[in-house]
Amino acid sequence: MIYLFQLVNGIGLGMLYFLLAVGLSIIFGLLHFVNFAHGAFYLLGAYLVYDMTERGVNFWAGLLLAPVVVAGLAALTEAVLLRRIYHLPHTFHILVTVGLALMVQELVIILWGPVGGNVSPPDVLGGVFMLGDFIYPQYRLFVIGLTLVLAIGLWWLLEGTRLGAVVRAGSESTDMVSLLGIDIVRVNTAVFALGAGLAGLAGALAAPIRGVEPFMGVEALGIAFVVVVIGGMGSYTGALIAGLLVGIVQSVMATLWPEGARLMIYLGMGLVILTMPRGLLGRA
Amino acid sequence: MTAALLEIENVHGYYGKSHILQGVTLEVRAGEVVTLLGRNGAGKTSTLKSISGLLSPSAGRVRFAGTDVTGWRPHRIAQRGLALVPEHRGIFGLLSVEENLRIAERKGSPWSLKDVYRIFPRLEERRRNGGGQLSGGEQQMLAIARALLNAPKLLMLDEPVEGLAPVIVDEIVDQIRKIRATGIPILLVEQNLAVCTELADRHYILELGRVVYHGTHDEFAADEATKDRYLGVKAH
Amino acid sequence: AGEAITIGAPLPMSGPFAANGKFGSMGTAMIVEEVGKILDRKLGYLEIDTEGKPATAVRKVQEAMERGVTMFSGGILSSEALAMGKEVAKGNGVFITTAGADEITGSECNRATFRWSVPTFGAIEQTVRPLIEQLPNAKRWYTITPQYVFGDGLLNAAKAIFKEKGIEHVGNSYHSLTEKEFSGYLTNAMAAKPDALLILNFGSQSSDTLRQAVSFGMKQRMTILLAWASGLEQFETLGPDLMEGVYFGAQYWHGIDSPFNRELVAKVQAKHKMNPNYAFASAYLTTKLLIDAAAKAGSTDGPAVVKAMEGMKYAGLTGEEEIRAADHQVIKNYYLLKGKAKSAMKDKDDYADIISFGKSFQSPEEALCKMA
Amino acid sequence: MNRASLHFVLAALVAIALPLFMRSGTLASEVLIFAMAAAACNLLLGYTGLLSFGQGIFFGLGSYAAGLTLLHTSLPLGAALALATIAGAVAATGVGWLSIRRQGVYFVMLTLAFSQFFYFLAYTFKDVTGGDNGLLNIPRPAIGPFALGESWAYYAFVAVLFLLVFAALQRVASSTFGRTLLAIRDNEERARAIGFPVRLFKITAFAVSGAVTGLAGALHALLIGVAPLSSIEYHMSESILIMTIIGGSGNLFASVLGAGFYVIVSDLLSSIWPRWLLLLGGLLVVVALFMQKGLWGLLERLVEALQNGRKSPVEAPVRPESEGRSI
Amino acid sequence: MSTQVPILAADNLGVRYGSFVALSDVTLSIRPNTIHSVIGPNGAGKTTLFHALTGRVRASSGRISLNGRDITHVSDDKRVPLGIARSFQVTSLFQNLSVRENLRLAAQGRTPLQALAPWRGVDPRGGALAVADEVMERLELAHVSERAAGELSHGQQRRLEVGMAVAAKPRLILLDEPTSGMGIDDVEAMKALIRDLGRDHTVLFIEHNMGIVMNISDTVTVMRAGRVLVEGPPALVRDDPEVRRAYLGNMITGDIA
Ligand SMILES: Nc1ncnc2c1ncn2[C@@H]1O[C@H](COP(=O)(O)OP(=O)(O)OP(=O)(O)O)[C@@H](O)[C@H]1O
Ligand SMILES: Nc1ncnc2c1ncn2[C@@H]1O[C@H](COP(=O)(O)OP(=O)(O)OP(=O)(O)O)[C@@H](O)[C@H]1O
Ligand SMILES: [Mg+2]
Ligand SMILES: [Mg+2]
Repeated sequence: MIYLFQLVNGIGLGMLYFLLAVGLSIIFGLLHFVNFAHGAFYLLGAYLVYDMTERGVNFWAGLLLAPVVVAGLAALTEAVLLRRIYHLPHTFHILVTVGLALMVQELVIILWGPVGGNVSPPDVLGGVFMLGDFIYPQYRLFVIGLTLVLAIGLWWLLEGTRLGAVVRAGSESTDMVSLLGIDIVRVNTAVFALGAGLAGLAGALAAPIRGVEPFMGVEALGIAFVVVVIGGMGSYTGALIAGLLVGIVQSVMATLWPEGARLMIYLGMGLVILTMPRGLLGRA
Repeated sequence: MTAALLEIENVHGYYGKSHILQGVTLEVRAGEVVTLLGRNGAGKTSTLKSISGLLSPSAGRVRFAGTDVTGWRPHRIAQRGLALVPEHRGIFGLLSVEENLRIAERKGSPWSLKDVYRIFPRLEERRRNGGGQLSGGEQQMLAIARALLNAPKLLMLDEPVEGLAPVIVDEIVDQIRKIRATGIPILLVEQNLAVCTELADRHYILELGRVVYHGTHDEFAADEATKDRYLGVKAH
Repeated sequence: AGEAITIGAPLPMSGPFAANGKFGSMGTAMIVEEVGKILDRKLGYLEIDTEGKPATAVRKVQEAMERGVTMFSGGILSSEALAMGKEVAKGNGVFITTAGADEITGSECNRATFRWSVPTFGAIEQTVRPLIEQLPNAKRWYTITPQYVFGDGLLNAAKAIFKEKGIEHVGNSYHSLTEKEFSGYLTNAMAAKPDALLILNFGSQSSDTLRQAVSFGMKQRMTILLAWASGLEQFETLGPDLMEGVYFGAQYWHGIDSPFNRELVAKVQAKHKMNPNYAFASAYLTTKLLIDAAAKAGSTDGPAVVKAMEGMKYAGLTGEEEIRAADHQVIKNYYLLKGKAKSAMKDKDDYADIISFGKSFQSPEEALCKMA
Repeated sequence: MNRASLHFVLAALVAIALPLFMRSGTLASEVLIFAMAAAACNLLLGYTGLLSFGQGIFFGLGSYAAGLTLLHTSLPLGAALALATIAGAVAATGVGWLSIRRQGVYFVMLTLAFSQFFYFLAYTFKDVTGGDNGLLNIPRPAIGPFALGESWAYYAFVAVLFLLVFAALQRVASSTFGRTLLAIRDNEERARAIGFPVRLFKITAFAVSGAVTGLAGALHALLIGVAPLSSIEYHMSESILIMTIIGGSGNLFASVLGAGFYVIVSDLLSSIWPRWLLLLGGLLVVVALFMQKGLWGLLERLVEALQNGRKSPVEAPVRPESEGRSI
Repeated sequence: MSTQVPILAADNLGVRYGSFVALSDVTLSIRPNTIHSVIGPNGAGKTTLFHALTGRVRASSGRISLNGRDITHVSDDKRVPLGIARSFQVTSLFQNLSVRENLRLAAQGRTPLQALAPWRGVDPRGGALAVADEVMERLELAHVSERAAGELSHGQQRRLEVGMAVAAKPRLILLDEPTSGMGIDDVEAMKALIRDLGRDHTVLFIEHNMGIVMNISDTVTVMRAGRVLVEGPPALVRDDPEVRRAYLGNMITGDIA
């Protein structure tokens, strides 16, 4: 019985992980860009919601606005900074984005203080859902539902539209895409903003669950990497499956062998890479 | 005589500090096939790159259809209708054959996906394959097909028959002829003199980044001395 | 007047514990400024950013000692405090900390190191025991514990009381120090149907646990005790909605009714327009102890100051406090607080009421301190 | 003077200059210790093209190995260092052997996963490693007649080891082995096609790198008297990597520059502003944007500018091709 | 002559990429010191055949033997010391290393374990460097010896590509379209080179330039759709109607002199 509860709980966690990781996966797999600043966008999303609700803005408005602002900031960063380094080796991607992540984190501390805070879920979702022995926060149920809808929309965008193909092409040769008359530079910006916006949304959604504090970005980055690597870089479906997998494993392990939960996840990730060269579903 | 569609005038280009193009001047007029010949390393590819915007000329002008496009970003030049099939073909390995074609599709192209499949049936057979899994010749076909879908007003082909089987060479030469017949001029870089002879109206020969010879097809055909001097073709 | 006397304040100014570092530094600054001068020499302090890493902490303390600093007050994380204590001992200095690990005045105790905060044993004795007495119907307890020495210290102390009081310990969830997601453990806890949930982790982890427990509706179904809360700075992030009805254990609370504390609160209100929190107040006090001891010893020499501190009795933040000579542990009160509703708060910091307090300590032998 | 000996002289100059400019032997020792770790990282990054996030594993294991040896046995200092070196090499061989099965980003992620794995291992086996508290009380015994207790005395010891290690790494880099690594970095497929057992070469590079990193970790544990858990954390790997990149991955001396810069600047910044990480972050961005060859590249440009200032700046045009084209 | 042990023999060789059968039932026998060419339409599986023979892709069925020794399961790098070297259709060089270093490495590849000792320096008078210099002379690359391979023009890179195979001093050399991308004069020179190589090596090469194939090959194997269509001396192959239809066409390329 308890495993059933843990399963549901794991799915809830997993959907959030998916949302967090899928942006990284897109940026990673399609732009070939290693983005260690992904956690920073998650952090910003959470803090923006926190800030707005503290100022009395409606939570729903905050939830809508925060990812948009994050996406805008990401687009700006991409245009000013990142597009200059796409062509460089991964090392420089890591250097720049680690630097950016540090800067964002410290800016958050400067703006909102080092202690962090609490975001209350909207009143309609403040309670718990009960079914016999099964008790689950309504807000978490809402998150599962919302991410599901988003997942479908995203899938269509990436696999069903020409944009998806263009971006994949651009990841191989920007020159060649330009030669076909496509302004790859703008496409890249859009994709980067989309990925970052998703992270911002994940942060905004997570804020009422786990509060906000300046170091939540680093932690989120770790999880996102695990999910992306297990799922396979650039694979949308992979991110979904891996997100759920990690969520469920983490949740079930909490009952089975709590001490080893983390160890298991990294061990699992290592095993997946070793046995499946490109993660579960990665393309290249 | 029709006005030149593409004019390049005294173009200079550098890779880092090496001065590769040292004042190239040439033109392509409507409806003609012009070849650019020269030894390895003469600067043929670099010339095409400077026309398409991949290599920004440090001096000189590139004019296309009456517009000065010097220093434009490649996608804007391409949108004007200048299509380049590069020597390394630029196939997207992560995309399937069909996706490679689809992203090149542009309104106003006289060729449709159906047309190119008719021209290159091999591509249709392998349309679900990843671009990276094609044989060399298949890749070349795909690259040309893609350029056709991109609504070209002028086609630049960099060694299009390199590595192709003779039957395919025939086929491609045929297709190039057909393309010319539609009125689309072609700037062709080719090492294969036979192909050039089949197709070209005029020839330029490049050496050390400069045009050292220019002549019509007939003049060139008769000029064994030039062939020998610049291309090392001995009359057997 | 000779050369200035400098007190080292090795604190995590950056990194995840930066908040504590910031307030700690303010506390030290305040007392140093207040005293101004001892032994006819100007008093100053040196803020040392440990970055929360033992390696950096030790290196920088080493450097400070090379520059002639002998007295140190700081060290918030157990790992950095332990490492610095060793280093200061090597350099014949004196070090007082508020870190939590029992080893500091236990198995790893040494001549140079003092600790103001109550170890795990006292924290549990002064929270779990009174709560059990208050809630005779809470017979089933569940615990959530971070898996390392500190967590085990708390857990063992709690288990001892459970056993003694005939309480059923219906389960425990261990988790790692990097865990942030507790829903899995909470699901376990709920399945065990306890009457009380004892949260034994600290800092942001305890906040996360509590926050998530509340979202699962656990507050309505059981009593929740967070045995090792950091006080005001933590309460500010939690807010009254989460805190209402929850019990907290604390080393310090600005509402403590002691002369010294009332005075401090007034001073801090005047100067910083805020109430002192734990990091602030404890840094203020521990630095003051060093200063007083140096004045008493008439020297800043490490061993002399140590000697002066050993056995010192003084009116402290929590009332009468005493530095036990045998293991350098300060004997002081630990507090059980209860969060109150927003509507009941008299001012913005009035998050909780003191329910009970008292002093419980193991003997130095029980704590395994063998001082060289 | 050829390039290698020039770089060695520069490294020696750094070792001599540090005491002149620094107040503390501790910080100076730390610079050289991280210089070793960064140079070892560079052997993987710059020469083999392997972006390893696992250097912290070897560093941490070196710390633990030296600490455990000195705490629990009566073996001399030399033996403790040797054991740490071996521990680093063995772990690196294992991690390398598994990680190099994958390439590109997956390789990076594998090393990252290993670094997490070892971290949790060290965290879990607290009876051996001291867990979160770290391994305390590590002594710093004398080496023969030389006592190392005093910080400058220890610095001298570290400096001698540093120069030995640096020379050894230089030798490795310029050997046929090192040049083969460069080839592998450039085009692995081709390297295999012309007959090189690429994996064997990569694992060997890992082992050498791990050995040196392990030694550095041991020296660091001796420096601070603790083998803390943070030495085996992911952040240690990250720091070593950043030092290497900041220095520039072209040659080994660049890593010395990178380590020195990173250690000293971090120390400086953190003493002036608690939010110093903001500045560090900015610095990383600037390096990636404007100094892609790292500090070494900057130095080269400076020297070049100085020389050009003296000479006339006109460059002879490079003729792209020459005549004579039959095979 | 035909009773000689073949230097390389493939027996019912098959290769699949996933479910796609790129090669099936290819049986091939290369006699020592001959020049053997492989032709066929694009996508016929010629390069795949080379990949299988050199060990770059695993054969899914069949057997490969070198001088009678079964090497089907020997990895690609271990086949080099046994005397097989190749060039690639798609140029694959050490782009950032100098031309000389490229060739030195290729020469070193025959004794790769010597390079594994981290303390051993590059012997300036050593064999590998001498071979590199010799190959550069032979391929007229000496004047660009210190240039990075990536900075060479396409044609120069193609020549270096062939040089890489030559530098390994193999007994059997496999060249995948050695003249593609070469200037007209270079094609002639390459023809001479291959003929030359045929004297002291065995050459197996893929080519679309019939001028070379028909003039210098001892044997021509024509492939189509992953199978061998015809094999025989040039004259026989040229006149085969099936080959004409499937591959040769009108042959405007490469006049057969
Ligand atoms: N990316 C580059 N960096 C530096 N030099 C280059 C680069 N690309 C080409 N070159 C040099 O520029 C010159 C001209 O090269 P280009 O590729 O234009 O020649 P090409 O005429 O197309 O030759 P080929 O027939 O071999 O393709 C050559 O000497 C070549 O070495
Ligand atoms: N990695 C791969 N995965 C799947 N299919 C592949 C792969 N490599 C090649 N192919 C397919 O195998 C077939 C044979 O390819 P191969 O490269 O051997 O042809 P080829 O005879 O060398 O042609 P060309 O003369 O054009 O180079 C082609 O149809 C190609 O699409
Ligand atoms: Mg070219
Ligand atoms: Mg081929």
